[in-house]
Amino acid sequence: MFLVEKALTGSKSYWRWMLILAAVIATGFVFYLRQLDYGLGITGLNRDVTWGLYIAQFTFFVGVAASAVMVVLPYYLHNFKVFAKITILGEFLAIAAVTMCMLFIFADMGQPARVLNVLLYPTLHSMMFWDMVSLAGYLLLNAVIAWATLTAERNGTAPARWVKPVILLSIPWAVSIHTVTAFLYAGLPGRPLWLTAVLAPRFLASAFASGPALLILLCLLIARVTKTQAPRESIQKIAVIVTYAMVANVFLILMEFFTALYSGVPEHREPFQYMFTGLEGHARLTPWMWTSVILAAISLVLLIVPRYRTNPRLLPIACGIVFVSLWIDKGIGLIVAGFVPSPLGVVPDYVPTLPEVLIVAGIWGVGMFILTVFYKIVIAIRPEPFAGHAGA
Amino acid sequence: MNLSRKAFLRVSCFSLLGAAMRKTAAAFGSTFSRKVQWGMAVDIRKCARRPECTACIDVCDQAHNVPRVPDKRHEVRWIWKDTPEHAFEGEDFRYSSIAKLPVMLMCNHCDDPPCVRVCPTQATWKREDGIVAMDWHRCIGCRYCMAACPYESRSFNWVDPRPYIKTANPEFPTRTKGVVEKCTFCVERISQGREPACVEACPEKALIFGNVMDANSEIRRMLSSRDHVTRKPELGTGPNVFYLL
Amino acid sequence: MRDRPVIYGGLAVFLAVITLPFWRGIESGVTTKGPELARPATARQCVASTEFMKSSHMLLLMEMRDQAVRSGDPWYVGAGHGTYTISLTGTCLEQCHGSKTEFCDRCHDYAGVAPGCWSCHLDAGHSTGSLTAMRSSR
Amino acid sequence: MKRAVYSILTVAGIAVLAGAAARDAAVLRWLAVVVPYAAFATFVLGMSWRVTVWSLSPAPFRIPTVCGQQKALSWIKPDRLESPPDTLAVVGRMALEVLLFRSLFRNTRMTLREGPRLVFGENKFLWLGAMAFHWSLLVILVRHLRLFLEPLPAIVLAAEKLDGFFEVGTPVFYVTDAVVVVGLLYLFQRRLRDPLVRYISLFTDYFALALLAGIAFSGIWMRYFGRVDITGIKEFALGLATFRPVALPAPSDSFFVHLILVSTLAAYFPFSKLVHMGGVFLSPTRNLANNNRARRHVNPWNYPVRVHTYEEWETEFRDKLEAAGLPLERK
Repeated sequence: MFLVEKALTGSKSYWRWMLILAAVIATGFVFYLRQLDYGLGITGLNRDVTWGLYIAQFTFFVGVAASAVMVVLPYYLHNFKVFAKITILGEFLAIAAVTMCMLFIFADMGQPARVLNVLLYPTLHSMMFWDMVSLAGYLLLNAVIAWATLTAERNGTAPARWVKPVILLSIPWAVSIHTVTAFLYAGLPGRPLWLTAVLAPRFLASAFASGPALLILLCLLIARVTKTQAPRESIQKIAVIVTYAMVANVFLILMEFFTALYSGVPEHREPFQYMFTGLEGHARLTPWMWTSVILAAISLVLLIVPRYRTNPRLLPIACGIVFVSLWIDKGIGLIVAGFVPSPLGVVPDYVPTLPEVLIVAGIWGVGMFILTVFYKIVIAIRPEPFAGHAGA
Repeated sequence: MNLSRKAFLRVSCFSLLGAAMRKTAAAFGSTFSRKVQWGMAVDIRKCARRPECTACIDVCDQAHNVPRVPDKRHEVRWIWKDTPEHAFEGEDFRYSSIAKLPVMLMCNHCDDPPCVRVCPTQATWKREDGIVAMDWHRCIGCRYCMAACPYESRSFNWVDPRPYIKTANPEFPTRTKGVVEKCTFCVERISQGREPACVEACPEKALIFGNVMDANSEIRRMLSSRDHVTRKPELGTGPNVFYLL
Repeated sequence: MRDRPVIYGGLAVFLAVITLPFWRGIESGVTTKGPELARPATARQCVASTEFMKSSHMLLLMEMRDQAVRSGDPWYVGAGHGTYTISLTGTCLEQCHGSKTEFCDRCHDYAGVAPGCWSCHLDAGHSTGSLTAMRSSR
Repeated sequence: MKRAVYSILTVAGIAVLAGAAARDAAVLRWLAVVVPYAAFATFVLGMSWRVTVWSLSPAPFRIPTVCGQQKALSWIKPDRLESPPDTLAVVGRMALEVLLFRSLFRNTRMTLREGPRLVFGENKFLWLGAMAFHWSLLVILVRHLRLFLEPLPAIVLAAEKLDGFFEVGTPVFYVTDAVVVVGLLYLFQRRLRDPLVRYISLFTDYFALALLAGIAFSGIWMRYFGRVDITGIKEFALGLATFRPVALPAPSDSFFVHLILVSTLAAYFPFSKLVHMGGVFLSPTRNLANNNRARRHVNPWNYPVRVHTYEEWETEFRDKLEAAGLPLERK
């Protein structure tokens, strides 16, 4: 069922890594208990910036989760055989990411004990209800798919016939999770930065760049750590996906820039001003946002020029840059700047506190822990597929 | 299983449709189907006669056990004073005679409140009498309503509020940490046929409370005789707090 | 053979654990007298029978809560056709049962339950006292 | 199938009888005291008797079922938990077994696939169901101590608080209440669904599950639907514990049903498969160190064998051996 025993044996360094993760998780948990006792006042959030690092990280990782579709779709819809062996990695990445998303939401709640109220009083006009439905559904879909295909593979049998339709369902579902997550923000009056129809497409574009970029990094990491290699061709194909998605993402952001800046409507312009030049002397995000922009520009050069993209030394750098750039853009900038200036025209400040950062780190730890366990299982079950086409 | 799923889908489709239809209807001006919609008119000039007066704020905070948190970032407020620049963000009152006058701000008890639309648990909802009410027993503290409210009328209890309540009013509960709160137009007083505490407390009678659906009410007479504005009407929320110029 | 001391030791530990209520009861001199409740502040007619209140007061409170908060109707008609203003502090405590510590807490502590009511609702007897102290009492 | 139905009917019968008995106040008063005492005494004496009998049974040989590398030469890495060489490792293996149901975790399932091909796959659902059920039951037991102890120890309050973390309904909903029911239902249907398991399932297999489910359902009914006077019940429980029984609180049919079902379980426990609670500690395949090759184990009740060594024999026949010219060990 879970093939867990594969994760219970490992080298010294494997156990050391898991121990480090466990320590990070434990630290985060201890600080979460403090937050539970003291209240969300322990974070840097305040009456003007009511959502911060937790929700921003949530948003970013919904994207990472949705990105699994970028390997599933070519394989199942276009019978793109190269991805045969790495779809499972994408699905497990999705499971880990969705789990992180749920933990981020949980960490952000003022009354976590009442979380079941969302189910007890289902409110169909609330996007948060639909986001919960789509995330939980996506987690379930990916868990079922990954389990069914992996068990079948381990047993040397073909997956059951019902698996294929479930996989096909997971494709639009992946799109839906990020669309609904964008709707969380895009439907709010009085938050001009988010009040844009392009938010959902932008979310998808950035997701399909950051998620596959992470997948490439993970594949390369696996190759480094375990001597099992994903076929080079598949990695190159994902790199192409990352390229197109990143181009689309940057294009959409430029559209936003144009609309906001050329129109000059203050409420649309000001959040961008806050992000990139600072507003009324508040410029905490500026260095971050410029870093993101510069990294995005570098990544475009590295990705678009085929010579660089196919260079095995440059590709991981490009992917890392894409990931960091989008992480800053979506995992910090977009959510925080949405609250600046406040509806009353006040320019508030938000700086995450240490407990907040450690809780976030703990959730990252959970995600990495889950991912390590899953990837360990995959590699234990089939060491050969990665090695198989290494020459290509 | 199959059937209930279908039924579920049907229900959800219809309710989405219903919501959409209600919105469309609202767009064509048929919001006024309500018999009662409590509203408030704030006479800015009368209020400004006593620039230092905080009677309404004090009585509200006392009546509802609103904590006075010294840390501005964690402030909780139901009714508060701000500049026209902030109160009417997007409007230009720079050269107006009210440019420097204080403005009392509170929940607008909108016709189509975004906070109600987004709340995932119906912890906040619009009552029959138009008041945007809150159920603090049900609030999960997700703060979605705070992101949705274009007036910053909602406050979150970032910490336990009790240490910041000097003399508590036992008639009214305090809140616990982790829930959102806001002005409720004193539902507890309205049910007893009384006016909101702030209205009663104002020494200048600058706050006029009443049913805006009733053409003969004092507030309607006031609104029909005086120029007035609402906050951010362009967002379509339909505020029911009016500012008499 | 040589394991017998271990086996009997284990058995003894097991027996000691499962007879915990007996010897703990004897040791702490526990009595079967339950908590004593303060008499209602102003003994009038009751909102429901004692029997019902003992087992189901929480349901009644929830019903009242939903009626007052969600339907906006603050009057509750009790079993004796008396009408009550729905207010945990004002009516339940002040008018009928006195104080939280003398009434609610007695049974709740005895039964080991800690309902969250008091993180918001105030104890009439402590309304002007230190709220922080009240919070930490339970 | 028949056996499953009978088991449910038996539990239902006990419950109905208890409910009927509760109609008569005098009978109720009497039974509510006698039955729990009798059941508890049966439980205590029965368990002691079972363990004593086990302790007297001879266990001469080491038969550790191992599935890991035995401790051998220094350069071969031993698997201490799977093949424990000493007491400490045995304690570790026991802990894994008792706390995490290690042997169930290893379950596999054979299926015949197209081909025909026999496939061994893992099957962890039994493990999962067992874990869900047993751990919930433990938390529920600890929680129930709130009715037997005064003043309450912190661990009971903590269990209560943690179990009721989610604020749903009033009295607050316990997560373990749901988990234990799900676990039991899974374990029950597992016996029915699989023809092989169904074939080897006896009445007692179903009965134990049905009885536990009956207890869970009656408890859930009592807490969330039927409603009882909890302080009255605590007074009653403390009365039993201090040997000064008091009367049950007024309407207590549902509590009485719960009480009788629990008493049935307690009395039935030592004489059923449920004694695995104690038995697991005494399973020789789990609790013996695998040190057969390192140490010599002598059967402790071997009778003294008269030994006639070669030396003695040589001395006895020395003359004849010498005469025959045969070589001697000792000159």
